[in-house]
Amino acid sequence: MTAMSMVQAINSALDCTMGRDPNVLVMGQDVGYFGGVFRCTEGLYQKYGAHRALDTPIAEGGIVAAAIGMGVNGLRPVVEMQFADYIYPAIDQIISELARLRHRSGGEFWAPVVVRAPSGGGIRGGQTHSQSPEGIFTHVCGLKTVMPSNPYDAKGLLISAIEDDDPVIFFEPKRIYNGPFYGHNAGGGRARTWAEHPAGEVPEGHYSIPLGKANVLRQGTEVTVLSYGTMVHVAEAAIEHSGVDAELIDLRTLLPLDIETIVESVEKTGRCVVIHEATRTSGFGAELVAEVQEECFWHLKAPIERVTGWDTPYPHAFEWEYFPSHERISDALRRAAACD
Amino acid sequence: MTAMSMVQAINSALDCTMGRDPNVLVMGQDVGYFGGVFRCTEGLYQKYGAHRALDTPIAEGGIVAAAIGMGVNGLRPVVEMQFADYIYPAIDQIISELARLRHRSGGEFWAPVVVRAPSGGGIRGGQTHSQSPEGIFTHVCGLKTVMPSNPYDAKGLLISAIEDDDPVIFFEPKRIYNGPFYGHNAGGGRARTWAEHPAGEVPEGHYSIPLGKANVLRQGTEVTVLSYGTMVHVAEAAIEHSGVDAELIDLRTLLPLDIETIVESVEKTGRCVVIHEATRTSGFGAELVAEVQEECFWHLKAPIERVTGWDTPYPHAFEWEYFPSHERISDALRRAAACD
Amino acid sequence: MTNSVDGAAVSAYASKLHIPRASSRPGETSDFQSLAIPPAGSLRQPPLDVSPQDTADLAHGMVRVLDDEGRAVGAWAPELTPRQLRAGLRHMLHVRAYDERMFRMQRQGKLSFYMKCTGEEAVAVAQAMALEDGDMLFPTYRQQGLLFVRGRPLVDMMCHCISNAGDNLKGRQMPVFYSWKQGNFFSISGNLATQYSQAVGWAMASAYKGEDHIAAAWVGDGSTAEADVHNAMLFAATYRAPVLLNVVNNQWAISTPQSFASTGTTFAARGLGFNIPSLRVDGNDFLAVYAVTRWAAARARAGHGPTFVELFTYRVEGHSTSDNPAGYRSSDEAAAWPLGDPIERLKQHLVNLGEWSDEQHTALAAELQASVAGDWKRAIALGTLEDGPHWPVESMFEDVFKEIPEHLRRQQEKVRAKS
Amino acid sequence: MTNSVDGAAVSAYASKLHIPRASSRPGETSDFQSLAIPPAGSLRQPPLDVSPQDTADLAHGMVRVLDDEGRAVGAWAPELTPRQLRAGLRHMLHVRAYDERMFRMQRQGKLSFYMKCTGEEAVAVAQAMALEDGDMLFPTYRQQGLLFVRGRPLVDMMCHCISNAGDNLKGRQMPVFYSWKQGNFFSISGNLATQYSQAVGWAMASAYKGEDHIAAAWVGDGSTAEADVHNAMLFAATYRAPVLLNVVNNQWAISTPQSFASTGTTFAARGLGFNIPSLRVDGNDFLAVYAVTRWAAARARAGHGPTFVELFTYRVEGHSTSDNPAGYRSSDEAAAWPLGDPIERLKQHLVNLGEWSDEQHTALAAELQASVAGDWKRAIALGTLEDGPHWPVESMFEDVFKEIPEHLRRQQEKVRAKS
Ligand SMILES: Cc1ncc(C[n+]2csc(CCOP(=O)(O)OP(=O)(O)O)c2C)c(N)n1
Ligand SMILES: Cc1ncc(C[n+]2csc(CCOP(=O)(O)OP(=O)(O)O)c2C)c(N)n1
Ligand SMILES: [Mg+2]
Ligand SMILES: [Mg+2]
Repeated sequence: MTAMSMVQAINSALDCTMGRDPNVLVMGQDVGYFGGVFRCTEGLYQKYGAHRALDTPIAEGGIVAAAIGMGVNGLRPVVEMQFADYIYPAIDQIISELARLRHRSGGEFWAPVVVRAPSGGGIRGGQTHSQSPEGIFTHVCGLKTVMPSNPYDAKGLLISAIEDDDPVIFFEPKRIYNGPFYGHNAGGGRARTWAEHPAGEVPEGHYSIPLGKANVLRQGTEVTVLSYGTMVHVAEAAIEHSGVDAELIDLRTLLPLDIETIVESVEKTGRCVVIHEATRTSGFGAELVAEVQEECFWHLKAPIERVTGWDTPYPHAFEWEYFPSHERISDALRRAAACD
Repeated sequence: MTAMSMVQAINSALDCTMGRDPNVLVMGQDVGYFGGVFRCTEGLYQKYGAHRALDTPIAEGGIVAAAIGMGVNGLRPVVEMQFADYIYPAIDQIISELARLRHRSGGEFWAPVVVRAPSGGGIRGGQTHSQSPEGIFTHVCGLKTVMPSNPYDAKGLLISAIEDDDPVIFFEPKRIYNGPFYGHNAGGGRARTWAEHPAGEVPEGHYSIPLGKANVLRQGTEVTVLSYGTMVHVAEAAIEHSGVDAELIDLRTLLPLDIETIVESVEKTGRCVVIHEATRTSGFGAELVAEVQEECFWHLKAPIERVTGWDTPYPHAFEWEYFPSHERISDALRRAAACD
Repeated sequence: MTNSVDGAAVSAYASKLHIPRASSRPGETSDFQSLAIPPAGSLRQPPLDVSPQDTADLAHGMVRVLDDEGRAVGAWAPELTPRQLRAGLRHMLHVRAYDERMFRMQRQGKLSFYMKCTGEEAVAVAQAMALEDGDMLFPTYRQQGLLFVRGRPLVDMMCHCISNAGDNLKGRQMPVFYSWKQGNFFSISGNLATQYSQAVGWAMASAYKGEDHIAAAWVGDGSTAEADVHNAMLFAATYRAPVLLNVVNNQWAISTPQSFASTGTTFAARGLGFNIPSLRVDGNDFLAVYAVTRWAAARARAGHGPTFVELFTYRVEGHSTSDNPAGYRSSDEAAAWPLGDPIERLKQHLVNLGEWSDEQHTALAAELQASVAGDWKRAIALGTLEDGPHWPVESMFEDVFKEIPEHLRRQQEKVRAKS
Repeated sequence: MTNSVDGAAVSAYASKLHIPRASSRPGETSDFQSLAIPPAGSLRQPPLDVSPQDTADLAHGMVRVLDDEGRAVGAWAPELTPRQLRAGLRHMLHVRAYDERMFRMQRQGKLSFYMKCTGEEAVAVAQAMALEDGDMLFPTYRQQGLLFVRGRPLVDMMCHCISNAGDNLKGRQMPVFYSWKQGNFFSISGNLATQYSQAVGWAMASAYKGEDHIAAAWVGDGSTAEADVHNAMLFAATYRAPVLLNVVNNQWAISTPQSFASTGTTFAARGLGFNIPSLRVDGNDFLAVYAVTRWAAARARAGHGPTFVELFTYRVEGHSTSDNPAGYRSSDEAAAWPLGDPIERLKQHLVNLGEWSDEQHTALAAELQASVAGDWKRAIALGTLEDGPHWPVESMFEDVFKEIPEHLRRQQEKVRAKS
């Protein structure tokens, strides 16, 4: 076990899989010689060569298309989008091709491509370096969608994603690349780097965390909190702040969703709050609410609330007001807990 | 008043607005000389000229980008996507640019672009001529999303969309372009063409239906049914078939959503079923369920169910098994009505 | 201010916007006379390692081998045995017989949709013959000829087109969107041009693995406008991918003339801007198409990277069974097309060589029609579109993912319970 | 099978994939000596209605006016008065002073981010001076010089960069993503290249309305890879839109060398493939940039359609304040750049003309630094990033739509209730 930041854990996952399988390569803008603007591919070019840590032109659609062709020809490309906000030029290749290929060809062709994309706000990136578009991808049948919340999970999930024969969209919450984050009024005696956090202890070798399994981070009796990525930590802090005895579930994989774990918890608590950074309307939170209310209707003692980013672009100057804050989460938890 | 199909009503909306405002133009693949593969722009080239019924290269991204530039320069372009399935190459320009321009420029720039896109299945179009991607667009702040269910609404809503200073994504359910459709086992004594249907009576001149207002098509006491587009008619038939006294709401505009009308109805009926063709997971139905359960929780007597397309691509041979059928809708209505 | 266009319209602006013209519109005479068609045999064949800029004459000219008398002339005349030539002729006739049959079956309601390649048969047939079996094909819906050369059973193609129980695509795709893994024929997408840049990725993987297989991709004139074509050319040139990038310029994209994509020059010229050796070839000249494809494939295999080829041809029929070309082009255009019919031209060449006769030709056409009719019977014996048998309905939940996840399994159960 | 790359790696394949090279990597010497730089004055100026293919020499060559002695030579030497030249010099110096100040302020934590254009000042300044005020500009983040020429108050630019109460973008955008409607300067997007094809639409609308205004758009060398650039060129050529399409080739795209986008030829050459007259110009030569821009603008205004211009220059500093170029290129590259510094070159020309002196230059630089310092004080007096005052938080709900819809009004109420 070594202390790793999420960046290092991702790098280690890439290194492990590249070392084991010559068909694995990483590709994207600035990922080769330089090692990526967030440093996730650092050293891979030097270790595995220019063709396996492949710098590409700035053409997201071309990158994913090339990765699909490579995947069809037996490789396992791991594509880096420099920011999740720049995934849209590739979305036709992702939705119409990558997600559909196996089905439309009756199982003849498929492309085991992973698309990694740093997502989410909190780094003063303004509206084009802060988006959380995961909800869109969960609406696309044929894609798996993953978002880890800590280094240990990031490595284990990324290895699973690379070894999976289905395409995976892998969102990396960039706000917590280098340390956990608990909301605007940070810390409060909590870990500031991953080295101080238990989930920053990461095995150096190969291991994997299965896709589709959620993680119950905190047991509780009053409310079930569903979240993923950066917001898991904010939720954790908010739960303590609220005094509500909440059960916190880190979804880890959004699709396929671990509905069993969720239902089990909500049947116990009878209340549910859903938290994400993405804009509210038609975000993945809507799907969670819809599923939970359908599955657990007869157990619910309170309306399921969503605490999310507002339905506006992510504003440079008002990051903290945009982000679901302790206050907003605590309020929702207390409102839920008050219902009976 | 004249009997018009939905195609004719759309054509009439374009003609009316082009006649009143020289800044309105239509553009897209085959929309000029030929009049569009679905004939929606027939005659406009001959009447208004090649620059106002503008044939374009087959580059959806380029078309929307050009339309944005035109919109910034004072025009009101109405873009036709040949099929909604082909909107993805334009999605970066729609999401990152069209939707965000007014906000990011502090209100300095905007582009009043309408993107029309024939959507939905039921014409043996297979997976790339049948998709219903409306849910994705409702997750994008800055866009209005509309889907009419009949000729009268189509014309009135399209005129509103064109005259609106915000960008509008206007989905046209192509299955009902030329007549209503009630599900697989069609008709049952019902109208087969729009000429036989009251909503096929359309004024020739200018009128508009405000965006953001739903239409209560059928009063009922037991269950509220929320739907839009082709499924409105299938729902209508299924309601009769089911014997459940349902209230049927045609949303018409998905965003902004007429939540008031919905809440009023669900508070009355205490039950709600949501129907759409699009794939289930993270579809717009999820947002509807999430909103309704949050707003009406204390009135609900039954879980809100979604009856939707399956989470698979739209299959050529199994259209009717994919489509939400009478049977599936009736079952959901009866299940809901049975709860108390 | 008024502005009259086509003698009818009135608008408030005096528009200065340039709008490209069509080769003809209904009632007009086509402008094909103005096409500059170089004589057969007039262009040189450069070395395999030619520099891209040195192909400018080939990109702006047109490689042609068969002259008006059906003789093979000039540096591009390929070494093809009479046997090979006859095989090519046979494939082209077979494709045409198949197209005609399937079109008729669509008109009778047995298929939901169909697309012919009439007049363009030489493109796919000659190109497939010029490639190796291990080369991967990324076609559009108008290269059915590739399947004929690679030996796909017609019954299988028909089963796909009618979505019956014998359809290797399990009823999921519209007719003509074939896929055939065994024949290295990539699954055709409904989304235009997406395969073009994927082909480049496939070729990059081939080079990555140190293999010799190349990829070949096709796109229509209209589809060159899609961003994927730009991506393909950029990536192919950047990584010198072993790929053959073809543009089938059949002059029309549904109702839209090639002038809305060609920017007033040849499509081949676009390749020069990406520093890719580029050629235009007479697409109705079986020998020229074969020769250019051989040359490009040899370049790729020798490590010289991509070649960009425009195949100049004409879409003789409507775009598809849903189309009505009389609505947007003069009905005499096909007849006015100056490059003739590929089958007639190859036939004339073989007859000239003394390797073929009118009688043999008529007999072969009849034989192939009969064989297609027989295939059709065998196909519908395995099921029809309307009445089946089809794949089981629940099979639609398979292949969305490699394994069916729980939420899909639950949906599948609901369908199974009903059926 | 083993495969050693960079003396380190081991893999199972012997890869044949070609990977483009960089002009240098840390520890290497740059290969700029191998650049073919034509002498100043050696290229002809064609007529405004030149056919695209007749610009091949200009697309592969390089228009240069200032020779090594600072003389303006050849057919492209523009008619500029000493007064105009001094104005250009002043603007460039002003931009540089501004960049330096803002960079330092970022290092002190007053800005979240900043991007300099050091070494590339001639591009935006000369081009803005060559255009008319009514022409619409669609820039990238590296054409801040356009704002200086158009007269935007620096205080306003600074207020934007620190998202304070004086920010015309209401705190919504990251620094340097300016927008200035009054100056016909389009809102800069964070998404590379999207503005390029929008500019073409804007120009199409100008032609549609019969107006004479043209559009000008910029994109970086790396960004030419984006599909929007393809779309822009295709639409501009198809409709002969009155637009000037510029590529600022500053050799780097963050850590990625231009060789990952140029396909081994000039960027200007790409324009020829779209049948657009195309030129490459020495981007550090104020006079050449001015002359080429004038010529292209005159072409567009005369109805001859688009021009594609590659501005050959060098990004002297890091990509942005988040970047560290020492990690990916030799530290001596900027010094080895063969086309010099645009400010020094214009200064030398003016001194040669007897219209400028070292003393004047030093004094002007000092004056501008002081003026920028004063502007900064005025800007922070209106609010700072960390402490405000900012726009009211609730203002983030405005301008999502023209009118705030009900669901956003409810969200806004929640924020208002808390603040
Ligand atoms: C992305 C996308 N946009 C639009 C269409 C609709 N469409 C199908 S075929 C076609 C015309 C294609 O013309 P061309 O590329 O010239 O090929 P051809 O049909 O002539 O062989 C169009 C516009 C599509 N299938 N995909
Ligand atoms: C669509 C998109 N992809 C990626 C990025 C990230 N990015 C920002 S600047 C940049 C490099 C651009 O290089 P170039 O076009 O040469 O312009 P320069 O910075 O040299 O002026 C990249 C990759 C982005 N902003 N947008
Ligand atoms: Mg065509
Ligand atoms: Mg650059």
